Amino acid sequence: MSWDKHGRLHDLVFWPEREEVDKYVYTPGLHGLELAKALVDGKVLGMKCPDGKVYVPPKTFCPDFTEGQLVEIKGPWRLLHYTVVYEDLYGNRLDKSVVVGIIKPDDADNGMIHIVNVDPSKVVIGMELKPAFKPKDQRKGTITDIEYFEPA
Amino acid sequence: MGSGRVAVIGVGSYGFRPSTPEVSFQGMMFESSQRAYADANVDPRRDVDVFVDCQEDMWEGIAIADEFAPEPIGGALRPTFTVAGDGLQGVAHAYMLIKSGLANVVAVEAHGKPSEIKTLQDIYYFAMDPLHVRPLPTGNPFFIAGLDAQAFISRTGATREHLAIVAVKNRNNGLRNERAPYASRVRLDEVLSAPYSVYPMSRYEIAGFSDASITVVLASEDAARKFTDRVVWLDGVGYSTEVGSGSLEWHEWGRMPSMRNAALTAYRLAGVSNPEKDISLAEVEDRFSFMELLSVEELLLAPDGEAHRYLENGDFDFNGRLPVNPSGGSLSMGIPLEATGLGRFLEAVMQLRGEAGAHQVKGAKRAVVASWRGVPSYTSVVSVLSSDIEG
Amino acid sequence: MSERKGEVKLPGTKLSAKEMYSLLGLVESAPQAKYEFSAGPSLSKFLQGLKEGKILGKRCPRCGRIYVPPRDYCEYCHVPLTNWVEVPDTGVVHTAVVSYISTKRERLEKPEVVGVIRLDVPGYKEDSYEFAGLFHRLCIDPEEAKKDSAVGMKVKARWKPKEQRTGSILDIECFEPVR
Amino acid sequence: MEVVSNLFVKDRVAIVGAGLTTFMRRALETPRELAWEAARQALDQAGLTLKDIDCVVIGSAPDTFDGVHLKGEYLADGSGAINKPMTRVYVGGGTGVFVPVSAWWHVASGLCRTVLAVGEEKMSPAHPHPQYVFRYIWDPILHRPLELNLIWIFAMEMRRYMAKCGAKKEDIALVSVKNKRNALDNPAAQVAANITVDDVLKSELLVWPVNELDISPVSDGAAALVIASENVARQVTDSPVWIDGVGFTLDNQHWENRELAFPRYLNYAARMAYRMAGIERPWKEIDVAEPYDPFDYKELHHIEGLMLARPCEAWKLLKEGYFERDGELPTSPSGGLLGVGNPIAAAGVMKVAELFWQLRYEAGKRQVKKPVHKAVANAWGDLMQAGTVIVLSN
Repeated sequence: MSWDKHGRLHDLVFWPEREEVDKYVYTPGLHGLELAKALVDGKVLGMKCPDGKVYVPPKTFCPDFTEGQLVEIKGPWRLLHYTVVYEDLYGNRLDKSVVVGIIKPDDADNGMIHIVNVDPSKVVIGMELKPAFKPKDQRKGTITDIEYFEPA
Repeated sequence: MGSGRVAVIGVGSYGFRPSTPEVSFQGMMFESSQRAYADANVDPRRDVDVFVDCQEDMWEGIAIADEFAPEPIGGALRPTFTVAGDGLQGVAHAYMLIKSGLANVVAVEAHGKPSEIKTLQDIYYFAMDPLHVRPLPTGNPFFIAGLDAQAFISRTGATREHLAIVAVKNRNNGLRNERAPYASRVRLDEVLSAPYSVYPMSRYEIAGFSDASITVVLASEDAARKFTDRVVWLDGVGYSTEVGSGSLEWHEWGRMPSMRNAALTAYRLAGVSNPEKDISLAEVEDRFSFMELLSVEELLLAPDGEAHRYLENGDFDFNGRLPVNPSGGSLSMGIPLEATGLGRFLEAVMQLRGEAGAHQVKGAKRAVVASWRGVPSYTSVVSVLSSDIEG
Repeated sequence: MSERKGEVKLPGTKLSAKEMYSLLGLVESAPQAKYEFSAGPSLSKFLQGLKEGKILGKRCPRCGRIYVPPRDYCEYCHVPLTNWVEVPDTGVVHTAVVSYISTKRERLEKPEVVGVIRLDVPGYKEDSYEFAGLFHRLCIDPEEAKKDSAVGMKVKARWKPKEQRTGSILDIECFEPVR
Repeated sequence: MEVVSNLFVKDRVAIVGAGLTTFMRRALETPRELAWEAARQALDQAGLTLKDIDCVVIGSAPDTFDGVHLKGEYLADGSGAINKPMTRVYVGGGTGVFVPVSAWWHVASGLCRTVLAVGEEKMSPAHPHPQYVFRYIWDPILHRPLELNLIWIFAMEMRRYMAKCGAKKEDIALVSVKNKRNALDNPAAQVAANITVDDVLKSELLVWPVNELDISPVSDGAAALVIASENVARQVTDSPVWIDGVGFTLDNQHWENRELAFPRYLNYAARMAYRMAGIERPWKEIDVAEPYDPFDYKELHHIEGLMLARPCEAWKLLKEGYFERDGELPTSPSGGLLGVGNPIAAAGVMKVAELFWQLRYEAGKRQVKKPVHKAVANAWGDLMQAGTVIVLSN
């Protein structure tokens, strides 16, 4: 190649392919299974680590590799950080902008990532939020059982 | 640790365009590697002991992309392996391989051909935690950078204008660099009047994608002398991961502890005690405008929360006290996926050799290079380079 | 530890298929991962050659090796390959197998024979480790393919009719025995 | 090859701990939890905590199994990499053995005193069948249009081995019989069994000459090692296992252009590792081996590539009982991938862990009969391309 490249696109072949399977099935894991049960009941769990820190959502093990103990998170929840997504990765404007937040309950040391259902112009750091659960019969024990967080 | 320094003896690249239809990704790898080997004056089949390739399967569309690593870079039937990480981390492996005594000469290649990925946004989401993050209808995977950007400006008091200055500086710097397809003579008012893409950033402040392959050749001090006297020294490397993409919620928003940790290691190895004074050139992460400011702080080139003031003063300008991304950075050169960090590295090597051409800065003796692997990772790599070449 | 291992249960929670699919909190997703690969100059010309009923290879200007399928560069000399050669569409079976399952691991109604065909390309010795060749379907009876005589059998490309060729490896339907 | 030996290395590098999860078809644990479980076992055995670890090396094969892109980033926390240098190395199926190989230079370079080396694979998420993922390892333009199956490539290699070496299906099936039996003593084992050659030959015919029992299963699991400098090793244990040699080679991508009966990719890597370890006659000097055995013929193939038997002779020695646990040169005393299971990168790490236990005489019922001093493990990956080798001693 090198010195005899072909610039004319007509001379070149482009080959469509993919790297997909029919679907992936992800198990919730150890803490995840307990979180799933709690979400169906409209509750959120965190994990308490031996150093006293509480993390939400629970992730089975702590950053220092010790085992976390499940605790119920009661809130109140506050908006710690946020962003507003107006465009997708390709630069297409979204029909409706999305507010994404880091939402920290007072009884945990970190925040959860979730959608915040609030007009972008009304977002205030520190505003109190609460999780809006889907109707009970639609809950599946996944993170989207919380449809979004909304002003309390 | 093995005695002797580690040298960069050759660099080569191909691409840095939004698309490269004339070559397959392997062709692109061959192109960059033959340029690097010519630059280093080495025969890869005879002189190179270990070949390191940096790539990631889902960027390639091949389930074990490592299969395609050896031939194009001259590594067939030789010790060759893949690092699933940024190219700059491949350089860290080369550093260790040479220091361990296992190799005298190591070639590191990294590439990305995002123009061939039809579903790039889906691939980004594919990297997110399937339980807690991927299912959320967040609209753009760069929301993670938006969260960090907002946390950064609210902590430091930097404003939208500061982020815009970074974009204006880098996109204009790139006008002098032939490897910079996204360079533009853009003005501050244009950036400030652009709508937000992902708050608090407009599209001017988010780097585009480019296709590129980069190869660098590293050698032990003794081996280097055999091939060339245009040596740039790799005085230190460091890399670190803050949290996993499965524990994103543990990240310290608005900071980049991985880069700080990586920098501390690299500085220690390089004997840099006062980075603000000892470093005369920085090629750092800027795929999002705020990341340049955050990188500068995490690299200890400005005190915490002060980078935007230094920027305001023009310290980081092309002719400033400490030029930051005189190449135009990723905002001008684009994001060739895992080759992004090597792009910064390549530019720093050219500067230290005095071979950067139209975008050569004056008097650069010691450079810091920093890369972050992009969302949703919190892994960074830092390297410190120096040269005694009179530029 | 291992001695302990005999007594201590190792971590890990086994699930049967039924248990897994009925787990609360199970998440399913099917990410889109689509690409458009540039074949590059060498494979592009190779594919166009197939459309014309030709198998094209490339010769290394340094070591003289002929590569089929062609690549852009010589893996042994690390130089560009630039000399095209048309090679015969005949060769011998290097290895052959009989598949009873599909890509998705379903049983096939009719078993399929595939293998590696070592093409009659000059420059490689009978017993050399490397050779020019293709991986393809073999139009050989499955039971015959299992016989010792199948390895080394002379074969020739069976081409699709010209109007059905698209510039793909499938322009060759299979390699069939030379009778 | 002009790889120099590690003459400059003042400190030797040792393995001081190893841990496994159970290998299973489907795990409740997420991939990061599996990694954590194995890593914690390894740390416990070494008597260390995460605070004592400087660096982390992760190995995992295609992201398309676990279903997470940038899998190294995903596995980082479970592998103990929070605020630590972490890297993921990748040579397909060869990754498992390559993880400690790479950990070796992390330590030998002086950059890290201790490394947590973790291999993880969760294959069960991919549907309809994990095997479907293997469609994407093939060349997208030259091979994928043939609508292929992974087993084809092994069957082609096995056929070539049979044709060139005169081995019969029943000769090769003996490997499966041996390894599944060895696995009966392994608590991690997924498919341990007492079977006969006849059982193998009568199991479902997938791609002639490969039947179902010729193949290792699809698995979820993780394995981990703690690797340390000589200095640290001497402090934490009386019986460190030394890494004497490392080797790795990647052959070209075009497997359809080469002889498949002998694994050149492995032979080159083995020579590199033996040279570094100062081993000149491996067939005499190696006491126990864990050759990579995702398929039964592959163990024979690799025994030959490792120069533990002459080309085409491994199957004959196997028949004589040479490779049994009480034989002259026991291979896969762990039960191998055929018996323990094949969570790809984790399986390779498991093989090195087994040699670690063998060399410390800690393998319990699996302990080989003869005294052991030197051991070798290998893994293979990509399209019959990647050879990774590690040589250990006590």
